[in-house]
Amino acid sequence: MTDRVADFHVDFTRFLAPDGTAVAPLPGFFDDPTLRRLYGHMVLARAFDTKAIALQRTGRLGTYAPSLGQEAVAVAVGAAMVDTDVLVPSFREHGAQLVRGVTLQELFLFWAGDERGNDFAGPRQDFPVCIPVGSHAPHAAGVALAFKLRREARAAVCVFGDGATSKGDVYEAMNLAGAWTLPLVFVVANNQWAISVRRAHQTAARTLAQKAVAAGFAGEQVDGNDVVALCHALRQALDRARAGGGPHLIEALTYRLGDHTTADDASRYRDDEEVGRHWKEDPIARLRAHLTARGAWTRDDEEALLTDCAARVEAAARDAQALAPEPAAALFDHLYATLPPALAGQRAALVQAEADHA
Amino acid sequence: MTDRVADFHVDFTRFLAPDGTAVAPLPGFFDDPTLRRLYGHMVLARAFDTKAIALQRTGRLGTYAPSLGQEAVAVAVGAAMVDTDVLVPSFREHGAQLVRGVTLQELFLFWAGDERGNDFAGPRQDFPVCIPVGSHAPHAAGVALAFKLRREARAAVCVFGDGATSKGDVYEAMNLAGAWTLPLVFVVANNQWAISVRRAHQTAARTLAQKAVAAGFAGEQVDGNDVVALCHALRQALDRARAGGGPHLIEALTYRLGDHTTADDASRYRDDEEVGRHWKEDPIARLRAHLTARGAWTRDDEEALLTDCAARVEAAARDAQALAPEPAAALFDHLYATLPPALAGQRAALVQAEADHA
Amino acid sequence: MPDITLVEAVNLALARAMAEDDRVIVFGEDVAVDGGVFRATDGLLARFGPDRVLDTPLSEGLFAGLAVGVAAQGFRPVAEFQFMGFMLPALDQVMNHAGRLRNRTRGRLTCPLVLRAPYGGGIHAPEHHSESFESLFAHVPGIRVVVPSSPARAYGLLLSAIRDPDPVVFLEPKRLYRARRQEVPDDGAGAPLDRCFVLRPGTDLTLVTWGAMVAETLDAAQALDREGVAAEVIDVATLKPLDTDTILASVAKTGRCVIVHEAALTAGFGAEVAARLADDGLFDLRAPVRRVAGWDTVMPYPRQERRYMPGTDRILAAARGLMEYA
Amino acid sequence: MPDITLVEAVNLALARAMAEDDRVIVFGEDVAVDGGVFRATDGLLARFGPDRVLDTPLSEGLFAGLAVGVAAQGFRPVAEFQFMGFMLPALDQVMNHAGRLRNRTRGRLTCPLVLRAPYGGGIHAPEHHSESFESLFAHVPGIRVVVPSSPARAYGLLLSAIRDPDPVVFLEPKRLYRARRQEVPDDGAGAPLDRCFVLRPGTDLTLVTWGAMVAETLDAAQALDREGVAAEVIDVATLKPLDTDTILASVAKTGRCVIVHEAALTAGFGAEVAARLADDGLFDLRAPVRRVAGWDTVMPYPRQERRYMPGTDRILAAARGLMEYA
Ligand SMILES: Cc1ncc(C[n+]2csc(CCOP(=O)(O)OP(=O)(O)O)c2C)c(N)n1
Ligand SMILES: Cc1ncc(C[n+]2csc(CCOP(=O)(O)OP(=O)(O)O)c2C)c(N)n1
Ligand SMILES: [Mg+2]
Ligand SMILES: [Mg+2]
Repeated sequence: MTDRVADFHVDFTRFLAPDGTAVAPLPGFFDDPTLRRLYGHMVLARAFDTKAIALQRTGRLGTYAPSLGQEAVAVAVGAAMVDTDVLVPSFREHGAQLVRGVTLQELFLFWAGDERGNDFAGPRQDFPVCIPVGSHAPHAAGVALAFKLRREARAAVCVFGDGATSKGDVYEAMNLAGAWTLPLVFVVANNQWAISVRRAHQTAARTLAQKAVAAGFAGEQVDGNDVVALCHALRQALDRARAGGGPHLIEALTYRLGDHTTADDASRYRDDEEVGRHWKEDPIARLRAHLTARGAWTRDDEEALLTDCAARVEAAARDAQALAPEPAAALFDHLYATLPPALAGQRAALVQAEADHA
Repeated sequence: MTDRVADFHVDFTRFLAPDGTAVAPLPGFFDDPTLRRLYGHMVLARAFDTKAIALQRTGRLGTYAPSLGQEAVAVAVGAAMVDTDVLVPSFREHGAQLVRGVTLQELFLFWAGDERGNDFAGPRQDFPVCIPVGSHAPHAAGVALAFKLRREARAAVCVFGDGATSKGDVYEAMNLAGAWTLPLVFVVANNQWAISVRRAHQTAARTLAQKAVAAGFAGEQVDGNDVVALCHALRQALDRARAGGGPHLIEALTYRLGDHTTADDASRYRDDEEVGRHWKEDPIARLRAHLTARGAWTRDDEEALLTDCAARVEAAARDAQALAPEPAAALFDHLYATLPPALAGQRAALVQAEADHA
Repeated sequence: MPDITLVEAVNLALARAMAEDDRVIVFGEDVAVDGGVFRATDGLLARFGPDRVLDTPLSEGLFAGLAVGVAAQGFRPVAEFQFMGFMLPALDQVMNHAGRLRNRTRGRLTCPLVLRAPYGGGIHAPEHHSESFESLFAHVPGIRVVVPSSPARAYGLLLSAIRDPDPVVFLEPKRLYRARRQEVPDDGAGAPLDRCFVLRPGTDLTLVTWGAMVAETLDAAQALDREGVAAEVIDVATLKPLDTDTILASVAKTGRCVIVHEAALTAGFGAEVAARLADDGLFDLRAPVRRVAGWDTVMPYPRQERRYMPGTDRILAAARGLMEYA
Repeated sequence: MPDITLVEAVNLALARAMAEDDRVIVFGEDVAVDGGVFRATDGLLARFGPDRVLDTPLSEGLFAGLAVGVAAQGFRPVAEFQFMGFMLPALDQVMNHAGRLRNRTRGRLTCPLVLRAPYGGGIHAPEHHSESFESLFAHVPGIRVVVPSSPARAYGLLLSAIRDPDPVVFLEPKRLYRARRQEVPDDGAGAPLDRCFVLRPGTDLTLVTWGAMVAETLDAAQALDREGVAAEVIDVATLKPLDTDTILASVAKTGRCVIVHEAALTAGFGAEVAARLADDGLFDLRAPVRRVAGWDTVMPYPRQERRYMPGTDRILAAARGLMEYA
C-alpha cells in the first residue's frame, strides 16, 4: 500500500525578456528612477571589472574574479537589502558590495591583496569576501541566529555559486536555517560553470532551487539576468524573513561571460559559440533596452553614465595604488585583540628585519 | 511571469499493519520460508542485543549501541543484498552484518573493543562499523564508483540515521551518487532520535526521503518496522542500481525503543508514554502476528527459535571472551603494509615494556 | 562549599559566565535537554532558557561555522563537541575563519568563541572517542589552545576563555572529568591564559605536561621523590600562546627535562617544548630532552588502549634515565 | 630528453603510473578537461579517458572520502586538491579513515591512495592559496607525508607514493612548480619514501629543510660557502616517517643545525626535527638549534606575503649566529 505523503515544486520567474520587453507587468516599485539606479549600479560593477582586469594584466592587482554577465545578481542583492541587513558574500559580488556602500577604493585594495580592503567604512557588519567555497554559509546562519535571538527585524543574505551547492557546509547551513526558521536568504548565482565543471556535472538535480527541499523550505528559480525579477524575488524573501517567516533559496540563472578568474583560460573548456549565445542574455543590455523602450534612457544618459563610471573607477584605482603598504608590524597587530607576550619577540624581529632591509 | 519547472513527491509504503495484517498483497517472493527466515534473523539480532547489554553492564563489553525496535531495517538490508554487494554500515546494523555472514563471535569481539572483530571472515569487502556519524557515506560512493568503473553488476548499501542526514558528507555523497549515477542505495534508519535530539529538531524537511531531491534522484518512505515493505523496496532499488539505474534513498520509519547506547539514559529526554506507544509497532511482534495468522508459526517454533538464538549467542560470547588479547606488537603490525624502519624502535620499546610488565 | 569534579567545574564556569554576560550562549549536540553527554551543560537549559542553550543539528563543521557567524555579531558562543575525534570536520572553520576573522578585517569583525571538547583516552570508549591531537590546533595562528587539568583550573581557565575576545579551543581531559574532587570557590576569578602552572617545585628534573597526563606525571614525581629525586612538575595549561619562560626557568635550574603527553609522539606538542629547549635552553641541558608520549600509531580500540597511553612507569623510566647524566 | 619543470614532472609521473597500472585513477576539481588549475593533469583525460580522469563535484571532503572507498576496492586513486588551504575539510577523512582503515580491519581493507596538493606562498595568490600546514598531516598515524623539491624528486617520489600500498599526502611546493627545469628521465624509477636527501655536503653547519624552502636554503648555503662556512643541506622530502638517522649523522659532524620551513613556527614540523636533536643528538650540538620559519601569524594577503615567508637573509642570519659558537 503506497500513499503520497509530500510533494514539492520549483517555479521560474522573469519579468524582462532578453530583448528587454516586459513579459509581465512590473511590480509598482520599479519606477523609472529605480530602474535607472539599478542600471547605473550594473554599469559601475562592469566598469570596475574592466579596470580590475586591466590592472591585473599589468601586475598591479592580484588574481581577480570578474562578474561579467552576472551583474544583475549582485546588484539586485545589494538593492533589495536594507542597511541593517547583513551580506555574507562569496567572491563575485562586488556589485552588491558597491550598492551597499563599500567604496571602489576599498574594493581595489582588497583585490590588490591588502587586508585593509576588508575594513570598509560602509556596511560594518557585512562579511568580507570568502574564498573557501561555501564555508561562509554557516557564518550567515550565525548572523541570522544573532538577529533571531535579539528579536531584530533583520535578515542575512548569503550568496554562492552553482559549484558551492555541492559543498556539505552549504547544505548544513541551509538545513539549520530551515530547522531554526532563521531570517536568511540564500542566493545561488548559477552561472553554469564552476571553473571548468559545467552545472550538469555538479549535480543531477534538475534545478538548484530544489536543494532547499532537502532543508525543508522553499526554493525558486529566477531569471538571473533580469534585475527586476531578482529584486522582486529578493524583496519578497527578505520581507518574509525579517517578519519571522524563515529562510528562502533563490536560484539566479545567469552565465559567466568571462574567465573564471584572471588566472583562468575558459577557452580550454567551453567554446565561443556557447558564450556568444549567452551574450544575448546580457543583463545590462536587457535593462538598457527596456529603459530605452520606456523612454527612460537616452544615448546621452548612456554616455554620461559611462564617462562617470570610468572616471570614478580610475580615481579609485589611483587612490588605492597611492596608499602605502601597511607597516610590517601589521602582520601581528590584528591577530589578537592584544598581542600575547609570547609573540612580542617575533613581532620585534619582524620589525627589525624590515628596518635592516630599508 | 512564473512557470512551474519541476515537481517532486515522496511516497510511503507498507505491507504489514502494526497488528500483522497485510494491507496489500505481499509480493510473491515472500513465501513462508522466507518470512520465517526474516523473522529468525530479527530474533537473533535482538538476542545479540540483550546479551551485549548484559555483558556491558558487567564490564565485559564496551559502550554498546542496541538496535531494539529497529531490527527490521538491518535485517531487511542484509536480506535484500546479495553476496557480491557491499554493505557500508553505521553502528546499529549488526542485524545486517549477521545476515550477511559476520559471526556472532566477531560482533562480540568488535564491541568488546578488539579490532579483530572487523577482520570478519564473512563478507570480506564490507566496511566495518563507522563511528563518526555520516563519514562513511563517501566511502560507499567510492565502493559504488569501483563497481561502475569495472562495469560490475553490483551495488553498495549505505545505512545511517536520521541525525546523520544533517551531516554535509552524507549530502555530498548523495549528490555525487546522483551526478555519477552510482549503484548505491542509501538507507536512513529514521528512529526518530539522534541521542536526545528529536527528528523534528534535526531538520524542517517533512520527510527525510526528500533529502534525495537535492541530489537529483528519488527517495521514498517505507514503514521501517515492516520487514516485508523494507525488503521489497530494497530489492527494487538494488536491482535498479545494479542495472545502471543509479542511486535511491529509502527512509525507513522506525523507532529506537532502547537507550541510544549503554552510556545513555533516554529517560532524561523522552517519556515512557512515547516509548510505550512505539512498542505497539514492534517489528518482531508484527511479523510474528502475521506468520501466526498465516499458520506459518507456532508456539513451539517460537520456543525453539528463542532457545536456539540464546544458545548461539551464549556460545559466541563465551568464545569471544576466551580469545586472548592480541600481543602488544599488534599496535604497530597493521598500521602500514610494512612497518617503516623509523617505527621499529617504538615497536620494540612497546614490546619490551610489555615484557617487563609481565 | 562542596568539593566538585572537573566536569562540575566546567558546568559551574559555564553557568557563571552565562549569568554574568548575556551574550554568552551554549550550543552543540545534546547540550540542552540532555545536558551534554558528560553532563557538562546540565541544568543550563532550565536556568537560562532555550534562547541561550541550543541543540544543533548533528554537524560539527556546521556549529563551528555558526559560532563564527554569531560571534561576529557580538555573541560569545561556547560550542561543545562531544568528543575531540569529532572536531576534525570543524578544522576548516577554525583555521580558515575563526583564527583569521579579526586579522582579515583588521579588527572590524571579531571572533570571541570557545570550542570545548573532551579529549584523551582511558574511559574504554569506542573508536574516535579517545583522541588527543592538540598539536594540530597549536599550529593554527590567531587562536588560543587551553587544557585544564584540575577542577580549579578548569573553572578559572574556562571563565577566562569565555571572556577572551578571541577564539579559544578548550580541551578537557575526560579521564579526569570525575577522577578527583577539589574545592572550587565560585568567585568568578579567571585564571591567566598565558602562563604555565608549576604544580610542584623541584631542583633535579623538570617534568612538563598538560591535561590528561598531569595525574600520571604527579604520581611519577612522587615516586621520584621517594628515590631522592626532586622533580619540578609544570602544567603547561595554555599550549598556545606558550609561556616558554616558565619552562626555560625550570630547566635552567634542573638541567633535565621529560615532556609527557598522551598524543602520538611525532609532531605532537611535546616537540614544540623540546624545540624551545634545544634553542633557548640548550646550554642549560645536562641531559637529552626526552618525550614520553603516545606511540606513533592509531589509538587502539579500548581492549588495548592502556598499551597506547603513557603510564607512570614510562615516565619514571625516562626520568631515571636522565638522572644518569651528571 | 627535454628538461622539465616540477609540475611537468608531476604530470609525467602521473601518466607513467596510469600507463603501468590501470588501477590508478585521477580525480579532483578541474583535473579532466581543464587539466588542473596548475596543469598537473594536463593531457591525462585525452590519453586515459573519462573512466580514469574524473572531475568531481566541488567538495574536498567528498573526494577524500571517495578515495578511501574506491581504494578499499583495490583502485589506486590520486586525488588533487587545488590548493592546500582547501584540504582542511578532508582532514576528517584523512585522520579518521585513510590512516586507520588497514589497522582497523587488521589488513582486510587497505587504503592505497595519494592526496596531492600544491602548498606554500610566493605566487601572489588570494587568501587561502598560500598555506603550509604539513605538520598537521605529520601528526596523523598511518599515513606518509612527502614533499618534493625538484623535478626529479617530484617524479620519483610521486611514483613511489602511488605505488605505495598505504595512504600518502603529497605536497607540492607551488612556488617551485615552474622555477627551474631539470632533466628527468621517464624511466619509471621511484625514489625512496623513507629517506632524507643530502643535497649538498658540508662540515660546519647543517641546514635542514624541505619543499618550498629548499631553494632559499641552497642559496644561503652558497652564500655561506663564500664566507668560508661549509653548510650541509638536507632535504627531508619524506616528513613522515622521518629519517632521523641522516639528520643526526649530519649534526654529529657539524654540531650546528638550522631548520628552515615556511609554515608558522609553533608546532611546525621543524619542532619535531629539533626535538629529535634535543634527544638523540644533544651531545653533538655545539650551538642552539635554530628554526627559521614563518611567523606565528596568518599568512598575509599577497601584498605582504614576502614579509611572512622566510628569505635567504633570515637563514643566513641564523646560520651566522650559530657559527659564533665554537
Ligand atoms: C573549498 C574550495 N575548493 C576549491 C576552491 C577553488 N575554486 C575557487 S572558485 C571555484 C569554483 C566555484 O564555482 P561556483 O561555486 O560555481 O562559483 P563561480 O566561481 O562560478 O562564481 C573553485 C573550485 C576554493 N576556492 N574553495
Ligand atoms: C561526527 C559525530 N558527531 C557526534 C557523534 C556522537 N554521536 C554518536 S551517535 C549520535 C547520534 C546519531 O543519531 P542518528 O544519526 O539518528 O543515529 P542513531 O544513533 O539514532 O542510530 C551522536 C551525536 C559521532 N559519533 N560522530
Ligand atoms: Mg559557477
Ligand atoms: Mg536516529
